[in-house]
Amino acid sequence: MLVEFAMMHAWLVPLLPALAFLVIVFLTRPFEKLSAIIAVGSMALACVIASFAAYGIFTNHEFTEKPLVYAANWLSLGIPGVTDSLLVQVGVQLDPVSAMMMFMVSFISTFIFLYSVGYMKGDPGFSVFFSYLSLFGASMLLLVISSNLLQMFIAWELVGLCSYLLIGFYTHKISAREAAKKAFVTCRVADFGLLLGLLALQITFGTLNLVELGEKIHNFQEYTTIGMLTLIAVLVFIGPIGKSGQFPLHVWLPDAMEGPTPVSALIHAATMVVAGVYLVGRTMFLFHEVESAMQLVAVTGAFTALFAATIALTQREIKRILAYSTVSQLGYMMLALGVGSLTAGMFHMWTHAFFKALMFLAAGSVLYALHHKADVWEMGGLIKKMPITGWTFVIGGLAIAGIPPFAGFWSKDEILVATLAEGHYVLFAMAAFTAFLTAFYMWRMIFLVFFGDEKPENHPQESPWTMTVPLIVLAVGAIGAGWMGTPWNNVWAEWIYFGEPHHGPINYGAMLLSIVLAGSGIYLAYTMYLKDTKKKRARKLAEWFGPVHRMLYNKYYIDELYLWFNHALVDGTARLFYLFDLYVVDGFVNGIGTFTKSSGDGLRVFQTGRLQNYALIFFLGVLAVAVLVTFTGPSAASLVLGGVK
Amino acid sequence: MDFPILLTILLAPIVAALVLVFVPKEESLTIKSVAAVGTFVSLALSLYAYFTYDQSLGGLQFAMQIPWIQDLGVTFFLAADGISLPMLLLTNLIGFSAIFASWNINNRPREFFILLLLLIAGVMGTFIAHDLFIFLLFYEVVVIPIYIMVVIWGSSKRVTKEYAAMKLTIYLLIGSAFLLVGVIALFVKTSAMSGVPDMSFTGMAVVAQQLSGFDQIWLFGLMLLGFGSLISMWPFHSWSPDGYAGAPTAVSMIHAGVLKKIGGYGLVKIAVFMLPAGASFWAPYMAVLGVAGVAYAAMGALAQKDLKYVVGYSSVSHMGYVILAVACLNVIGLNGAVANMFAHGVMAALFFSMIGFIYEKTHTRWIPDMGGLARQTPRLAVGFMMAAMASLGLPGLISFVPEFTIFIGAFDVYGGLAVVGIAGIIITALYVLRAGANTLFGPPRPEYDHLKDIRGPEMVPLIVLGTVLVVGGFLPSLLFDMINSGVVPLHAAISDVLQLGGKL
Amino acid sequence: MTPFDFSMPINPAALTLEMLVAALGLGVLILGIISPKGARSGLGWVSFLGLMGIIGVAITMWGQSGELLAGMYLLDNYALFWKITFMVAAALVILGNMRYVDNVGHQAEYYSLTIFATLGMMVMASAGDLMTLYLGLELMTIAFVVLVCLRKKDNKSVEAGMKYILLAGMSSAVLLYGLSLLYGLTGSVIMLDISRIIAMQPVSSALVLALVMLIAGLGFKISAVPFHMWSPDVYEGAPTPVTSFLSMGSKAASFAIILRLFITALPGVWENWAMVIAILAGITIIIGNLVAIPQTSIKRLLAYSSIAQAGYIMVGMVTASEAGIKGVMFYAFLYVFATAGAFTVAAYFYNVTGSDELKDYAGLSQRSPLMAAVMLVALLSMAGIPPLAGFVGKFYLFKTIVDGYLWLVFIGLIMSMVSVYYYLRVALVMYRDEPKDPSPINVSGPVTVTLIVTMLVTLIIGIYPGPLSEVVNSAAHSFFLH
Amino acid sequence: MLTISLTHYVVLSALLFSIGLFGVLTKRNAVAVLICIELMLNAVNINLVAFSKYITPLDFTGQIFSIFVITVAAAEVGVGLAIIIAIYRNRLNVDLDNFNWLKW
Repeated sequence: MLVEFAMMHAWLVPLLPALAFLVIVFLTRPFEKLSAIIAVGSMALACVIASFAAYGIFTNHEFTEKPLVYAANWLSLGIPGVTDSLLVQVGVQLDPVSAMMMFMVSFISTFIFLYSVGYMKGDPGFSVFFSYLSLFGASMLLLVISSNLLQMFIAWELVGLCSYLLIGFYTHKISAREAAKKAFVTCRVADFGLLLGLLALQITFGTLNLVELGEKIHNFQEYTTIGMLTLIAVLVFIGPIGKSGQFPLHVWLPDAMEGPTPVSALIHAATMVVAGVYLVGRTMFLFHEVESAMQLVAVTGAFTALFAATIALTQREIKRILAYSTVSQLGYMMLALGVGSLTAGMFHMWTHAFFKALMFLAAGSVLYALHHKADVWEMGGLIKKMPITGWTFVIGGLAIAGIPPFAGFWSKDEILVATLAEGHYVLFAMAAFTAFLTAFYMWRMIFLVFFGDEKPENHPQESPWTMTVPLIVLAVGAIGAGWMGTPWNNVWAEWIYFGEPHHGPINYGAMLLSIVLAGSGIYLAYTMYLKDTKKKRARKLAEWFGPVHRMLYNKYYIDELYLWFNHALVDGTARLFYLFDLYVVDGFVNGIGTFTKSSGDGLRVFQTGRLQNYALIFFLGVLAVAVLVTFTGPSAASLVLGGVK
Repeated sequence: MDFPILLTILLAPIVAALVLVFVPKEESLTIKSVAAVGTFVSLALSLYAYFTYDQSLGGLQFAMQIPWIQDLGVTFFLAADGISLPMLLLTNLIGFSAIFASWNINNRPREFFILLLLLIAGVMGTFIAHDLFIFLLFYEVVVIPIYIMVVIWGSSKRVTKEYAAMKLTIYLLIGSAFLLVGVIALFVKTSAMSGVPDMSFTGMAVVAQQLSGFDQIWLFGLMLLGFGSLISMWPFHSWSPDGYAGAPTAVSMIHAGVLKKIGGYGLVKIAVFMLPAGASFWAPYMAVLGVAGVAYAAMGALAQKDLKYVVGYSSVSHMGYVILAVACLNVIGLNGAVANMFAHGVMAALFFSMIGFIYEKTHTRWIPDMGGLARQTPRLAVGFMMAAMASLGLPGLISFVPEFTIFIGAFDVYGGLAVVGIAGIIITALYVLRAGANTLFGPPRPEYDHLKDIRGPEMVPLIVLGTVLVVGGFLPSLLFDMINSGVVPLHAAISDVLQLGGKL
Repeated sequence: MTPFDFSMPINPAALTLEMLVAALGLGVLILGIISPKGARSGLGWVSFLGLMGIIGVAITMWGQSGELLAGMYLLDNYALFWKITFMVAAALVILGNMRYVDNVGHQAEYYSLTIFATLGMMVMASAGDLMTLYLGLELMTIAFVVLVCLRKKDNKSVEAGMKYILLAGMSSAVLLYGLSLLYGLTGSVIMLDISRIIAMQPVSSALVLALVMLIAGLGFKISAVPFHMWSPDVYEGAPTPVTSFLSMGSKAASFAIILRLFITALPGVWENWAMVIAILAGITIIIGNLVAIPQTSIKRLLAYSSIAQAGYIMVGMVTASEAGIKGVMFYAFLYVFATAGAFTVAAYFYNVTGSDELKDYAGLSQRSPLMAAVMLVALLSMAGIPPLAGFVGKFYLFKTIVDGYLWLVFIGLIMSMVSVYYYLRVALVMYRDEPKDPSPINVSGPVTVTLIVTMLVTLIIGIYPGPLSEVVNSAAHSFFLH
Repeated sequence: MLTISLTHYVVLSALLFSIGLFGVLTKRNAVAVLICIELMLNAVNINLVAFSKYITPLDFTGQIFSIFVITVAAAEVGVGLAIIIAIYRNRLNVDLDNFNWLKW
């Protein structure tokens, strides 16, 4: 009964945090404790409803084929039959994918909210921070359960706004302000592409509802050509490139670390950045029809994964390494979707959310303990003083590297198998190498931070319970999240699939390969960063590959390229336009003004004041009138002189 | 309707202005409260009219017609339909908050509020007048109060306020001169054709639509010149940035918020409705000019350092969208145009009121001189950010849905051109965020520590306009159903000529 | 050609108005001589009340029509409307400037001459033939010349008078030459006969020369551009009330006879003079407005603005249609009130501060809000800003020429918006600047009445022109009944 | 023997008119200008009387008209001379060229 209620009233899930936002902003702003309770409480309640709804969806089977959709008219223009018309609806669509996402987002948000109670204690904008977090939760959940693309786009932008506010939360830091602006503008550029895609969809197919769109695109020949559909698909894919930090538009994500750590954990690891992957998953019916679009998604994913992993090798800040690892893992998910396996993509998203959120929170507690000192090389041996943070971070490390019992292994293996099954050998090689790199740079960080000899100047001690409890819960998730999708009893595949569920043969070879890669990555990191305490080999390597190292450290200089583009081209043309406007358009207008004024002065001089001049002008006038009359009238004289009629 | 609701809405501010004449100069508080009551009465009544308007019936309601000039066929015809009611509501909303936005005016407050009330009444008149002569009467009555207000209470930053006032007035008057020529020619031709001189919109439109194609083209051209210069269409926009920068807060609020919309309203309700063949001839040029306006002004705004200039250019850019939408000549486009006018009105008014407060407190509008105001004046920062976010078309606030509708209409009719227009949202995001972030965020400056945040009466613009921004964003049907009920009959009236005229 | 028989009955009723005004004029003159020096100011009230009485009589005569001496003297609604306009103008000028005239002295001469000038105008209004036309014209002009140099001691006034008499003399010579040619060609002086005869014979070059001379002579009177050189100097030199009456009365009366002459006598050659008048009107509007921009003295500015207004009124003549006449008469009527308002303010300001310079008008809105408001309303009505009468007037005028002369409509409307520039510069000085000596100017009784009357009439005609346009319609209609 | 017809009178009148006009334009003395104006008016009188004789011999309209013109001319001269005397009293010369206080 409760399940029935939850399923039919899923719109409560986003509404609760939204109400919390309003309550905090208007009522309980001065009382920090109260607003924290309201925020965490509302998200927890949302998570309960979400879990009941998810349980309802997963248990009875008929929802996997036909999603549960209920919607209301939001905007209707024109008369459908008679004139050109537009009908936009607002509604909820529950199927296994959205149910899973709804549960995941609310579950992880609840614990991150709890964590940030401890982390943000004493910050002047404490309740404002929680209002932003609840607003973010609300818009993310709205995005997840929306039944049409326009509603998803609205939530998409609201989530972008919240990330802008949260990244720029430390308003007094100029770097935070610039990072927030960079994030918003980059997402805005991506949204421009997505908006064009949506417009094209609305105009060609007349609707944006996911279910109708799915049927219409299935036989798209009636509506449009394959070329147009490819263009639409590419345009729609631009949105996720921006939001999920894929290759050309990934620049904002590492800078987004300026925000407080729970923000990075929640938004830039678990939920928001995954929205892009979710959108591609949701519009899989569109990408499935267009082979080249799938190819593009796969290639972008694989390349981003490798590209980000290479940068992560050389980074020094703890959060920056995690940021690049998120970009890389997102690349993996895109690759999975690109090769057509919705199951693998979603599964990796599910597991990644747990262990990446865990690692960010752990990194947060490290920063909390070391009073925001972020450089990895200045830390060491923290595991003795901070056992819980240490060991949960190690579990996360194992999970992301892909060691068997942990979650990361199963989902990454699922992706490798899927890529292999589709016969993309090049992509498979890139994915495999990235797996090795991931293991290496992750464990390089772990050894530098938690093992080895302690640095005398920092004296860490364990964070309070509000921070460690979420760590433990997420650690359990990082371990257990993968078990539902093990190749042997693949429960996950039954629930989330595109088209029909397929159970390929269990590919032990791939499993073995990925274990070997992960192990060698960890061992290499162990030898370089833990065994030889003075890290001689690492430094020698850095000198040999000097220029390569510097290039990787500076993120292939892409940031500088964009900055140059922004300042030189955009601001330059803006200045040009403004000067053009100032001197040409305005000049013309002022010109007319001064012309009339000066002609007034000119004509004024005729008024000499002498009577004879007036009489003279009088008679010149008479002559002029005589000429005019002859030429403009049909009089005899004009006939003689051939005047104009 | 027995109780002449429209007349009372129109006369409330005028009565308040007359009362103010007898209030002594010194008591500025009583002056302001009388003005506030005046505008509040018309705001309440227009809200009442908005919600009791029967959308299913459509057409002209609350009509009131008094024969005025027999031989010109002019009747004092006040009525409201789906397009004019939102505009009327917009005028009252902005008028009401403009009174509170100028709460700290202390030099010659009585003249200021008398002129402001006359200005509000004049603008309201244009939206509810359904007779071309009376429309022109109100359309130009507004120009002189604005001139006097800018000249006395304006501010001379880049250009002297006298230059700005004179440029604003003469530019719009020259535009209206072209419009007047068009109206006179239209009147002469229609009364010659139908024998009976009739100046009411509907009466004249029936005859005007039968005019020859060539006549409709050059008549529409003239009207486009007149209304175009008021809505700051691309080549005729150079008055708008200077005008707003020179004007006091209340004037720039009303001017950007509502006066520009008279141009758009005129285009839709008069030019397109009466001269459809002309409209379909000019539509492609209008679209090009509209998009040029969007990109050009957005780029211009990017290079600005003065807050009011940024918003001035941004309003030119937003009006470019409206022109593009009107150029689509389809139901979705027209709906989008009117809705975007309403949305931009609310947004621009909030933006100008916030900038006005910033200017009052910090005495500067130069972005490089400011920074970190969010710490010192949080409520002001919230208002500023809401206006900024609305202006870049963030969903959840009022201006996203109209812009989305315009994009759909324009994309359908002018594919490639519309893409350039839509790219405008990126540049808008750039300049809005740069203006917003550089003034509000970043390290707080010590010299602004003494600033008091907006409180009491100064909060009214934020509350009134803010709620409209948010409610309009989440429940667009509130606005769109009304506009749709006005646009569909209008489009039906001209659609046969459009099909016949085709793309000429 | 019908010989002139003297036995024709003269019904004196047609001349009642003229006789009354003549009697009033003589009465004022005699009273002036009899009454002692101190009581001279009462003369103003005598002439004002007398005029108001005669206006009453004129209103009762509305609707009567008839002619005297075989068409030499026409009486119809058209003439009556003009006569009422002239008398209203005279009354306003007298009422508004009593204080000014008391300062100047010579009240008797001033009031009697003003009334005689009005008499001249009324004769012109109902002139049916060339002789009466010329007589009325000269009576008005000579009366004005003496009025212009009323302040014998002030060089400017005398210089203006001298310029006016010489140039007016020359222009009336030119006009006469044209009239004589017209008489020579048609053999008759009665306008109705002239139009019949011209219709019969082809257009000879002598007739064209006569037409040119007429245009020049009458153009001088209404200060159309090539012939306008005299008016700025005379307007500036003359005492302000005289300038006011000159710009209102003389111009309106000249338009009365131009309409009579060109539309009753010369419709046959309409094609000849229509385009010329249109071109002259266009040039007058352009130059009148442009040269007004750099002016610094309020009187010279109003002089040039009144030249521009003449240009607008000429637009009504172009189509020689009933609507055209209606436009001219409507605009002339509202123009009277606007000019009366503006000049009364200027006169009273000169009276108090002794200066006509614009910069001395600084802060007038704070010193006397009523004067500033009336000046603003008057100027904006001349510019044609809607709520004021000018807008409706211009609408009627330009409505007539839209079909054939669209370029003139553009010139007219754009130039009237350019005129807003220099009108608003006056408003700028009055409203924005701080006054040099902030002592409030208290306006005496009769002047306030005139100011309020002019402002109210301009506003009412602007907002609700219905009734006035009905009256003017019937007046214009009666024009063609002969 | 040469018979005097209407054209002779009209030509005479035109000549007289032009002479008067030339005098008005060039003479510097105010009184001289006034006289030249009278010349122009008399030219018109010739015209009127000639037309009355040749074109409408039966009635005297032209001649009546010329009588009116003469009387008006007389009035004009009276007023004109009075003004010139007034100017002379103020400025002690009647040279038209230096009466240019009212200008621009």
